[in-house]
This record gives sequence, structure tokens and C-alpha cells, in this order.
Amino acid sequence: MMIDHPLLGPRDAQEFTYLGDASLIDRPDWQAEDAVDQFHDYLYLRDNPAGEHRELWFHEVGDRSWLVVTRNTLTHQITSVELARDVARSRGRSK
Amino acid sequence: MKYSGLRVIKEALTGHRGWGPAWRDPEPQKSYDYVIIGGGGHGLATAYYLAKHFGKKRIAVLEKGWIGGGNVGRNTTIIRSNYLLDGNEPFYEYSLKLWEGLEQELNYNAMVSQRGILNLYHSDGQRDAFVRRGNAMILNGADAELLDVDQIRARYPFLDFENARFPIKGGLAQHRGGTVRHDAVAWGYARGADSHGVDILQNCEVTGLRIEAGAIRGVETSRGYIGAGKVASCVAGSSSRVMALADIRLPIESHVLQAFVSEGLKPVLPGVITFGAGHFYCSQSDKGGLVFGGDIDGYNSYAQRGNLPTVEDVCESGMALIPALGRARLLRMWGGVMDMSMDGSPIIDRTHIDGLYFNGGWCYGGFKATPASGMCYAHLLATDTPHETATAYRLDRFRRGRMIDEKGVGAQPNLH
Amino acid sequence: MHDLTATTALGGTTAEVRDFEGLRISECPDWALASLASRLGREDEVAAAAQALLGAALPGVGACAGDGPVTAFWIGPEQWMLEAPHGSHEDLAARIKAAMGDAGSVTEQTDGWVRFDLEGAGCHQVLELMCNADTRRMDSPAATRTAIAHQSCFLIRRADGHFSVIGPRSSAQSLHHGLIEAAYSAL
Amino acid sequence: MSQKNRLPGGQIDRSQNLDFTFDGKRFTGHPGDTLASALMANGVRLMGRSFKYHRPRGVLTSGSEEPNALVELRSGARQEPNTRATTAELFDGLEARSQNRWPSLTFDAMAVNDRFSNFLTAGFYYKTFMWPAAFWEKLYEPIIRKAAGLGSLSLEEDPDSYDKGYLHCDLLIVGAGPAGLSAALTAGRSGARVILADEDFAMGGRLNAETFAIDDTAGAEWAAAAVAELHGMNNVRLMPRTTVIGGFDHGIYGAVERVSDHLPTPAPGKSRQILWRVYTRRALLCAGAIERPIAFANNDRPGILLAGAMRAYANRWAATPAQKVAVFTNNDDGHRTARDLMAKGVRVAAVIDVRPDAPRIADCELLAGAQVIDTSGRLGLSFVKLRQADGSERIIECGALGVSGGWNPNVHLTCHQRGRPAWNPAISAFVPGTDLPQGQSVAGAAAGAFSTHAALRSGAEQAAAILGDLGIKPDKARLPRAEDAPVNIQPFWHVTEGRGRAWLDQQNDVTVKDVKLAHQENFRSVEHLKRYTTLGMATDQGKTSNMGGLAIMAELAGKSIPGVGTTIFRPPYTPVAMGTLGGRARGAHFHPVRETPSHIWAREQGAVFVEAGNWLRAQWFPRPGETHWRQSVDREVRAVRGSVGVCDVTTLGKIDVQGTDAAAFLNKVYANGFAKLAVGKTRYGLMLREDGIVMDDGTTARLAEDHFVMTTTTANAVPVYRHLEFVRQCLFPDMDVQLISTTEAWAQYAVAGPNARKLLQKIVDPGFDISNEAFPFMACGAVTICGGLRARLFRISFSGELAYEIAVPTRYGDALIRRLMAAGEEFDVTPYGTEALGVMRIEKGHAAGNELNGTTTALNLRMGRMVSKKKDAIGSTLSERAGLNTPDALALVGFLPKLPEEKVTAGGHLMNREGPLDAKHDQGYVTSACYSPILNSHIGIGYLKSGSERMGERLRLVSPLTGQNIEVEVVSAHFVDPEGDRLRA
Repeated sequence: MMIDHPLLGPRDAQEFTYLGDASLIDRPDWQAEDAVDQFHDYLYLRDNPAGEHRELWFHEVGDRSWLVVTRNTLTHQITSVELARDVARSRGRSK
Repeated sequence: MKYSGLRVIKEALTGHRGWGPAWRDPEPQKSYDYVIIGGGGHGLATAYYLAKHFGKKRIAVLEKGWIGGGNVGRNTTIIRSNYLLDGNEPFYEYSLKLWEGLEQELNYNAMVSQRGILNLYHSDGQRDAFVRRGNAMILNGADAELLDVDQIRARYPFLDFENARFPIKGGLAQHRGGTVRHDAVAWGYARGADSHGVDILQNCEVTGLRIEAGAIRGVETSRGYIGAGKVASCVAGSSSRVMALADIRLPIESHVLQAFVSEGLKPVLPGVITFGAGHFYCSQSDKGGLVFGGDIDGYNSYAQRGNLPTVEDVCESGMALIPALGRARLLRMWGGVMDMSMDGSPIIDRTHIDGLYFNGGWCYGGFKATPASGMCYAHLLATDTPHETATAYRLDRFRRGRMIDEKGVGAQPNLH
Repeated sequence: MHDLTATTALGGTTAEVRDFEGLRISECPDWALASLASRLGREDEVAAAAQALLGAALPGVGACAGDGPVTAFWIGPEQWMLEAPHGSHEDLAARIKAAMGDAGSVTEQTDGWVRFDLEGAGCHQVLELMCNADTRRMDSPAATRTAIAHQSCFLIRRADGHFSVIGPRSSAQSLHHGLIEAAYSAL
Repeated sequence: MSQKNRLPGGQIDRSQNLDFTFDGKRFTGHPGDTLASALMANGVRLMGRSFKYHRPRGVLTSGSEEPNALVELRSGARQEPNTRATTAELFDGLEARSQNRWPSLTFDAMAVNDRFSNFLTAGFYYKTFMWPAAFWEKLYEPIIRKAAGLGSLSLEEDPDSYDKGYLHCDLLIVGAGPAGLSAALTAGRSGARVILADEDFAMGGRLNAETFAIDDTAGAEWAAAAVAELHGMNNVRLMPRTTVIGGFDHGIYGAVERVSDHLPTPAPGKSRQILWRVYTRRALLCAGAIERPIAFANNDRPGILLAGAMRAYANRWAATPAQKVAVFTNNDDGHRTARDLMAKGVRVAAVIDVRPDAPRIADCELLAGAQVIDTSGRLGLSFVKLRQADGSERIIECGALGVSGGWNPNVHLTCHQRGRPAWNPAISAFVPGTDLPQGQSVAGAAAGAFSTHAALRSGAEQAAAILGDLGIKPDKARLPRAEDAPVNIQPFWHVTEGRGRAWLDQQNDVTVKDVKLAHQENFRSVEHLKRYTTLGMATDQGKTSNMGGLAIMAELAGKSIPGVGTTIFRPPYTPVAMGTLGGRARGAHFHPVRETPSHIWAREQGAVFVEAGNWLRAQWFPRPGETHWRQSVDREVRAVRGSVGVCDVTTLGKIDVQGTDAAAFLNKVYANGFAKLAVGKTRYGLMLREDGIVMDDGTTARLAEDHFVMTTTTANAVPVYRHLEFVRQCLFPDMDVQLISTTEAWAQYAVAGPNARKLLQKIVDPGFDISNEAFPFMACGAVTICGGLRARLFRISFSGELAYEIAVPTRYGDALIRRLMAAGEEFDVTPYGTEALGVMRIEKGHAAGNELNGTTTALNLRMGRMVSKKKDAIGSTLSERAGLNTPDALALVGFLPKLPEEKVTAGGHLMNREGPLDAKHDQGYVTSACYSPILNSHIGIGYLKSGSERMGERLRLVSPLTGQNIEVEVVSAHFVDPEGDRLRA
């Protein structure tokens, strides 16, 4: 597979390390009442769709960026690639 | 129709006109007591044991394509029970015992061949882990033997003992492990289930689950609605897709695992061997092909095809272990969709929906589990209590902090 | 002045040089390296300080900059590697830190790496057996990161027919072995 | 032996003779020959035996789709089983042997199987060999395994080397026949970056096998001219002898170049083959078509081959399987074979055409509406028996029969990403479907355009279209003139009449009867058919046989052929040597070797090395007279605890953490607090995964307000760095923190033992006070040594002794270890390796890899209190789950054997002293064990249920695997200096 890195252009997926569902960015609030349940769902439950999947890849042999890749799990077609840091900020993550 | 030596001779002499269908292709009935979704090894085995051992009637197996077309028809055919953890070892040992009697049970030669499996280790840390595992196996009633380098050299003189980057320091052997003719497992269970009245419905894809007041009522399929008392999902890599029909999210990701076969060769490998310093395991089929595999490609996929880097990684490891493989040719590569769970161990459990049951999360260990998975799932369906060897395989174990993590890599399916 | 003798990554006291038909592969130990990363929100200060240091603007994605003793190449978002002759700049990291103050994070990298230079017309034939970088179409100069002999390396095109492979120092022997075998095979 | 079946002409160099042997017999051929063509020219028809029935078989095809003519090529360590004689280039001294026969090819004892063929039908195995149960492994299977398989491996290490490389192009063209050459000329002349690959050693495809003219020159000459022109373009890379084996995601293709297979042995330093990963913007498949046979009784005799192959042997290789031949066809193309062979002076007894209205053919008898119903001839064809249109039987004498059932477009690569071919009734064959892999197009016969003109045109047109997509202006050149014969074919798959078996898959011995039996037993899906009969599962993957099987299943099921569907084409297109896929990563070079800064010095000391990941570390340093490793290790431990020792600890991961939020960041990734760590101090950190399980541990030093150096375990350096970047970029993107690894930049040595300070004071420059007061336990800071070399000093201890770790730039690491040894002579300083390090950390009860096994919590390590509840840290929340906090949770404790000399086995399980020894009563397990020369006893540490409350209890340590069952006492894991006075001294 080729991942079209937002900064570097197309790079072989071999250079990346895969983590999984991009929802891992949405880490729950540790002080919530039901924090343990929220963390359980966050860490363990997956949509695992047969189709479009937003997922985290780390450019290990590259610029060390974490990317959010939108890829179809049936065809492997990739429709968008973003810097995870930008996605995280857009989802309200800060410090 | 019973297979016997006499029958084989008679048919041979009369042009094989007498052989009937191995299983029927019936029309779906309006409803069944038990609807099993998935005509793979586990689904067919479940139906067989449910009918034969628990005496249940009105059972259907729904298969979206052709039976045995999933991972049971696309794997490296290995059976073993060399597990470490309490939650796993008794189950897999039970499965191995069922394998040992399978042909007689089914009157079908699935070529269960206990050629032995050998896991090599290359460091003291690996040895310590294997010693702990081997002890766990023996303490659970399984067989295990720790082999030193000389014993391994005697059996596999052609491994790289001279120039290896990670020298072989020993291995953990399970002599009762081995291989099985994988397709025949599906066919044998299908034939057995059919002969006990199970309806096997091919080209019958489940498109919806009818749930009323928190209880399952039936399934919508490509061949129409089918009512059901109990519905049992048993679809491996498609688990998330089927359970999504009931709005259930699972601790499972679907990943592609590749496997490979070489051209036919005169006998080379007596048993199954696993490299401990890279991703490579290998056996030789009765037809002479080297059947081997390695690690999963590592990303979510339902595409049933792999990528080249994984092929190379596996072959690099193969060459590192057996330098004589250089001139053997890889004939065919294929990919199956694995239901990789969050701790690398399976789930056989009820769901919060009354009458809806789930069996999945087999990662790439599903084939060897086929008989026990079928028996334990049938037990759960018939009695609503887990089989004694499958009590740990609960859906809520992650919430309770009761993971069964053989590899110790945590909630990352592609590392299990 | 201390009295400890340095060894090269290949273990010698002098650099290893090998010649092939149309290619020279040489170990280059006499370079100091330091990484520079902008602190959050201090990018402009870092850019300005670097301008003074390099006599050029910090390079953009995949680029190299500087023609004085100190040059730089891009290694990641808001992150660069700076190079200078070891003889005159063994204290490169300290100098950069002094120039950056607390606007930038600076880390000595000199001995984290081994550098092999490939010079000659044969470099493309050798590199196409080593890595997936499209060396024939690469800008000159330009820098990228790529896997070479199972190791994560920087590949820098310094000029036509001149590449630097900068890899992990501890596996210098393996990296060198790979380059040599590829040269024998390709040339 | 003379080349009695050598014809005039052909593309072989008669000026040179090449000597070769087949089954020990000497023959002669010429450059340009394949092994198959040379054998044929020498009058050899019998080349192999089939897989199951050991039927005598000859060559069926002239290409890589060959099912029959497989040989063991070369000898010794270079022996290559199952090599296709049809693609093996002849070289002087070539050695080949037939396979799967005993004692000889002409007399094969195993041919007895053929007599029992009534028994050995499809699915036979599944119905028998079950009685008695035990006999399968002991009797039946060994016999089957011995009989099965084809060629054999030498089992010696492959002496050749293999390369892997990467190529990049705008357009990859697969196949250099008329379509491929036409496309390459168009794209090449337009300046595009083109790669043209063909599996053959001579480019031109069918143009080399046919007699067509292009414009006014022979096709083969036109091809040669085109190749010459392309050769002159520096934007075009010509790759003959290169098979594109698979199409992978996003335009990446795998290709295997056979660099040296046409030579006796590869030239020095050169590889045998190269695996190329080709990154393409677009790909054009011009792989041509593969002829398919017609099934009829005894259609497998040597001498019966595909008509197109017979023509190729005559035209390209000037060879014929016999002087008198016949042709059996259902389409016009078969007639070409008759014409071409007659033109070469071969007698054509008749053209047998199933079509009643078959076109006439000059100078040769045409039997329209006739069918071949049987053949005869031992070890080779002598007669064919026909049923003629008028119903009469007739026997024709001939030594060879060319069979044509039509041509199948070679769609293989269009299906590697699950694409499905579509049925084209006009040519009664499958053509590429609409679901092609991204960026792939198809031209020529592969797309169903069978005439030469159509191939040239579609090649040029497809190339032009692709160039347009790529924004390159296509060159507009005139299309050369060429034949444009339409396809006239009457679908015909098998002759129903005839008593003998009609073969579909000649290698796996699958007959029409087998397909019928599969249907009868309800194995009707194409996949069931394939798996039950093994149709198409041989080394040729059914390239010539699958269609026939499908057609017959369709007949039986009353379905159309597309209704039955096809099995899945999977890579590789043709089988690939494992060595090629392995490349150079073999033997000692399987993985890179990472050497520590003291490696050369340690080797000089005669150190024994051990792998730690890719690192090589000194395990111990034997001294003269020491005959057992324990002697060395015990000595090293005593030396450290008694005076001072030095150990290279460079391999531990080091990550530079900087930024104004660096401390806050560490507070997130470590379960324990780091915010208040003072500058100049070091602290032990416990890192959890989000699931609350321990991920790693290590010490982290604060060099400045905004600057830390984190150490990780050797094994986890990479995953921890990745995790930190995840936390930084994905979870806390606005934290001002920067990370970079510095593991290898510093050579780091542990200096441990009561005299450690005295030794260091001799090399640390006088300006730095490292007295206990000025530089206490857990202090850290920058110093200079040996007269001004910058260094870092950490007062940390893994051994439990007064200890420091000193770091200098790696290039000075070798000098530093030598200096430490020299300066330490007065203290008898001792280098120690990983074994002694391990012994001392077990004596101190420090957790390491065996304890941090990915299932242990802080609670298990008895560090539960370190997990701060006052802050948010990765893993702290989920570590609270009930299952991880049960009253009987495992806790790390120590074990002493009742008798000191009794070995404690790591991996042994713990049981109550009374009570059964089984899994149900398991109390825990030993993680690490060693002999402690300080306690003069074997010791161990491990996890025990409720361990903290069971001090002093006696348990059984059982290891049935190693035959051990001893009594041990539960003690604190801190065997040595539990109060830690030594390390604070």
C-alpha cells in the first residue's frame, strides 16, 4: 500500500507502524463518574467496519508523524490522510 | 451413507455410481429452533454436536457462500494445545482430544496426522517462558517435551545450526500436535450434521436480525426471512458485521493473515516447526507442498488478500531457519480475514439479547479449536451454561479486567 | 584537552574507503550532528536564530539548506538535523543551543549515527537494491528517511552522483556490509 | 544422439553447440533453445510422470503454463525441483533429471497406481484409511507421503545469493508481445518513464512463434527492431527474463528477474535472481493468451500437445515432436499449425476439426465434423482414433497431435485484487472484468484482441490513453500493417465418446470422470470442485485445465460457464524461489547486528556474546582456567560486590525529552509523579499501558527545568518512543515537548561496587565533586573526564551496590572502557556481562523482562502505591478494574530452596506443600532464577498468589517438564541489602 503523507507525499506503508482505530485519539476524562466504563469502551470496543475506516499510522521509518488515514477495509483504497496532531486539536484535545 | 472399506471396493468396481451427495441442499424452512450463522468449520461443528450429542432438532446452518469457504478452507492446517494460560489450555487440550477421535466420530477421513509440533527458542528468556508453558501444559494433562539442540538436530539436520543470526538453543515439542486436511473438516462435519437432519443452506446470507422486546425472533436472509428460537453467530472475520445488525460493538478487529504453499516436493519436514526468532512456521502436506505462514499483515482488512512485504518477511525468516529452502518455489499465497480479539483469546458467550449467542475472536487459532469450539458452543446453546473448558471466554472479561493474554501485548489486536 | 582516542563507527581509527567500478563508498566520521526542534509557538525565533547560524533559512520538508560550515536537513515537522565538520564543531550542539536559547530544543546526535558517502555514476544502481527512494528523481540537494538493510536511515542527495547514507551507528557493520554486497552485485 | 526432429530456420544459433544431459543421457542443442525444444529436436517426447498415476507425459505447452515437462535441473546444492523444461534456457553443461519415477522414466514401478485408478478417484482418501484408527500415521500416510510430491530438494544450503530492489516508473508494461511492444513504443517515444517486462528471454511474444508479417518484415524481425529502438531510449527499461508475479495495492507490482539462471552458475558477486518491487503510476497488462486443450480419451500421451505450442516449436525453435503429425481443433487457429508445419516440411496427416463447416485447408486432408475418440502408443503417441462426421471410425497414424480448444486471455494479474473476469461469448473465453486493480489497463490478446493488428492497435491506444491521464502528450505514429483474422470458434470442451479416461489437469491427474463424481457428491461450487478433485492445484495452477473443468461442471449443473464462475487467481503468476523472496537477509545477516561501544575490546577479552534483540552484548568474560560459565559469572558477581566492576549498558534506550511541558508530559506517561523531580536528580519511573499493565520501567534524569533523559529497557526502546510520540501528538497536542532518541549517541558504562567512587574519581576531572555528600544516590549531572571530555554521570544502581553510570560520546566509548580498566587495576576492576548483571538484579529483586511479561500490574510488582490516584496518567484508570485487584492477586516474592544446591527452575510452577499438583491448584510461577554466590544458594523470584502475606511459607516448586519437584521457602525478593545501605554508601 501507498500512504499519501500530507507532508512527504506517497510513501510505502512498509515505513509505517499501524495502531488502529482513530477513535483512540478520543481518550476519556479520568475524573468522570463512570471513567472505568468509558475507558473500557475507548480501549476495547471497535466498530471494525467493512468499508471506510479512520485509523492511526506512525511514520516510523520517516518523519515520526502520527497520521490519521481514511482507508476502505474492503478495497484498501485510501481517500484521505491527515496529521493526527491536527485531527487531535480539531477534536478538542490540548494539554 | 456409511463409508467402509467394502463400500469403497464395491463402488470402485461399479464405476462409483452409488455415491450419493455428501450433504443435501434443502430449501429453507419457515423457522428453526436453532439458526447458526456461518457454514465454516465452527458453525458446522456446532450444528453437528448440537444435533448428535445434545439431541436437538430443527437446526439450520446459514452460509452466505459455499460451506468451508472461510478460514477452515484457508489456513495452515495445524492442530496443537501448547497454550500457557488457565483460560486457554484446558479448552485447547479438550479440542486436541476431540481431534484424536474425529475420523471415527464422523466416519470421514480428515487425515488427522499427529506428526508433532516443535516451537524453537533462541534465548534464555524464551526458554524460561517455554518451560513455564510446557509445565502448564503437563499440569493440564497435555503432553510437552523440552528438546535440546542435539535432539533437534537429529530430527531436523537441515536447520541453520552453523551460521544463524539467532542460534537455536532448544525447543518445546508437543508430539500430539500435528496437521489435518482442512477442507475435509468442513466436509466431514457437514456430512455428519446433514445426516442428523441439520439443514445446510448455502448461498444464504444473513442481512438482518429480527429482535423484539430484547429477544431474537429470527433472521432476514438473501433467501427470505427465517424464524429462529436461538440464533448463534459463528462467522469469524465477519463477526463485527453480523453483530452490528444487533447494534453490538465487539472487542474485535478484522485483520488479514496470509498463508503460503510451495510446489510439491518429496518429503522434507516430518512435523510442524515454528521459528522463534522471526515470523515463520511450516509443515508439509501429504501432497508434498510446504504449507507455511507468519505474521498478519497488521492493519484492519476484509479484503482477503495480503501485501508483498509480509510475504518477504515470512520468506526471510524461512530462509534464516532452513537455508535449503532457497530453491523451493512458493506456489500460491492467499489471505483470510481473522477475527483478532483484544487479548488474543476467543469469546463463546451469550449476548445481552435473549436468544442471541456469539462465538468469535479466534484470531488465527481458530482451526485447531474447531471441534471444541463446536462442542462448547453447542453446550452453551443447548444448556445456556458455558462448557467447563470455556468458562473464561466471556464477552465482559475486559470490563472485569480478566483478560486472557498469552502474548502479553495488551489491547492491540495486530500484535496478538 | 582530553587524551581519549576516538574510533570510527566501523571500529577503526581511520575511515574505511572502498572503490568499485564507477563508485566509491567511504565512511565519513568527521561530522558533528545535532538535532533542533522548535518549541511550541517559538517557531519564528528558531527560524531567525537558524538563519544567522546557517546563513540560510531552515529547510522545508525534505530539503537541505546552508552552504557554510553548518548545514541542515529536515527530519520532521519543526525538526531538523544540523551538520558541521567535527574538527571545528565538536561542540555543535552547545553552539546551537546557545543560539536558540529556550526557543528550541537541541540534542547532540554526533555519535548516534554513521555516515557513508556514495560517489560516482554507480550510486543509483546500488541504491535501487538498497532502498525504495526514487534516487534518480530526487532533488539535489534533498534529504529523506528510508529503510536500508532493515535499518532506518537518512538518505541525502548532496549532488549528482553523490549520496550520503546516515544510519544507526551501532549497526554500522551491517549497513556497510549491505552497501558493499549491493555494489558487487550491481556494478 | 542426432537432432532428428530439428527443422530448418528458427531463432537458434546453429553456429554453436550446447551439450546437455537428461537422465544422464547426452544431447546437443543450440543457443536460443529451451530444454524442452532441445529435447524435442533430439526426438525425446517422454519428459515426465504425472503426480498420482505416474502416467508417462510429454511437453504440452511452450511456456510457463507447462503442467507436464517438469525436471530437476542442476545437481548438488543447486538442484532445482519442478523446473519447467519449457522455460529453462539451455546452457552448455546443463543437467536435468526426470522426476517422480522409480527406477527410471521409461519404466516406473509406481505406474502400478494407474491400474488401481478405479479406486484412486476424486475424494477417495476421505472415504477410507480409517480402519484401524491408529494405522493412519503409522501405515497409510507414510506410504502416501512417500509417493506424493514431485521433485526433491537437495537439503543443502542454497549457495546462490538473491537481491531485492525497488524500481519506479510512470508505466509498467507486462508482456513484450505485439501489444506490449506497440504500447512501449508509444509511451517510450512520448518520453514517459517506462518499464517493459517479459518472462521470456527473447522479447516479441507470439511474434517469435508465428509467421505473420508486420508491414513487409517478418513479425520476429519487427519485434527485434522495436526492441532495438526501445533499447536506445534512456527513459525505457527493458527487462527480459522478468516475470511480473503479482499486482499489489496502489500500483505496486512484484517482479522476479532471472539474472543468472541461463548460466551454469552466477558470476562472482552477482545474484541468481532479483525481486523487484515496482512502484507504478499506471500498469498495462499485455500478457497475451494461453491456449486450452480439448479433453478426449487418452489425450495425455507424449506427443499430444497444444497446437499453438507445436507451431511455436516449429517456427521459433525449429523443432517438431514427430515427422508426421495431426491437428485436432475447434477453431481456425488450429489450421495455422497445420500450415506452418507443412511449410517446414513436416507431414500433416490430417486436420481434425469438430466443426462440420470448417474452412478448407490447402495441401492437407481436412476431416470436418470429426472428433478424436481415443489414442494409442506406449510412452508416446502412435495412432489416433476418430469418429468421422459420417459416423465411421478411422485410425490415423501420427507421432504427434496438436490440439486447440481456443485461447484464454491471460487475465491472471487483473484478478490479484479480487477482480472477477467476465465471459465473452464471441471468443468463448473469460476476459478481464470491469473491476481492474487501481491504475491497471489491459491490451492485446489479454483483453481478447486476438489478431496481430488488434494487439498492435490496442497496445498503442491503451498507452496513449494512459499517457493522457498522466498529462504526457502521446506520440502519434502510424500503426504498422498486420493480419487481422477474426476469431472463428465453436465452443467444444470434451469428447463424450470413448472408454479411456479424458484428462483435464494432466499434472494432478484429474479426469472428466472426477468432475462428474464431484458433481454427483454435491461438490458443485467451483471451489468445492477444485478442492475435492485437486483440479488446478498443481504447479501450473490450472492455467491450461481450469476452463475445461468449469465447462464440464456447467454442463452437469445445467448452468452457463459464467454462471459457474471461476476460482480465484492468486499471486504469484508463476512459482517463485523462496530464496528470491528472502533476498540477502540470510544466515548471519538475517537481521542487522548492533554492537556496543566496547564490542571490540570485549572480543579482545574473549567475552562470550549473547543476542539482546539485535544487540550483541557480552554475557560473561571467561578467565584462563575457568571451564564452566558459572565460574566466570560467580567471580564477576563477587568482584562487583567486593570491589568494583564495569558493564556496558549502552543498549538501554535513551530518549531526550525537552520543552516547557516536559515534566507535565512525563507525569502523563509515568504512573508515578515526575513534576516535582529536582534538577540534577534521577527517579525510577513505572510506565503503564492504557490497560493498566506495566509497559516498561527505567530511570529518568532531570538535566534542566525543561530537559529530561528517559531510559527504557533495551527491548522496549522503540515501542516506548512510538508510544511517547502517540501521547504527544494524538493525546496532548498542545504540550510543549520535543522527543528524540539518543540511545546510540552515548557510550554508557555501569561502574558498580564499593570502590566505584574511588575508580571514577580517578577519571572524572578534579573540578567535579562526586563525594557522597555532593553527589548522593540518584544524583545526576554533566561532568568532564580525562582532561575535558564532556560526559554525563548518573548515580543509579541496578546491582544494588554503590554504583554510577557514566556516559561519553560513543566514539570515545572504546577508549573509555580501556581507561577504566587501566585506572581500576589497583581495585582489581572486573568487567562483568549480562549474566552477572542478571544475578545481581535477581539478588536485589529488581524486575526485568521475565517479570515484565505484559500481564503484570504495578500491584503484582508490589508497587501498587506508585500508581498515583491524584493525577491522570496513562493506564491508571483501567488499573482499577476488579479482576486486576483481587485479594489473591499475584505478588513478586523470592524463593529459597530447602537445600541450597537445589536448582530453582525459572518457569517452574508453585503448589501448596500438601495437596494435588495440577493446574487447578496452581499458586504461581518462578520468573527468574540463578545461583547467588553471595548467599551461596540457588535463588529465584516470581509471582505468588497473595505473595505478600505468605513470607516464610513452604511451597512445592514443580517443573514436570524438567523433572523437578522441590520444596522452597517464600522470602522477600530483596535477597541482598534489603535496606539499601550499600547503594547509599
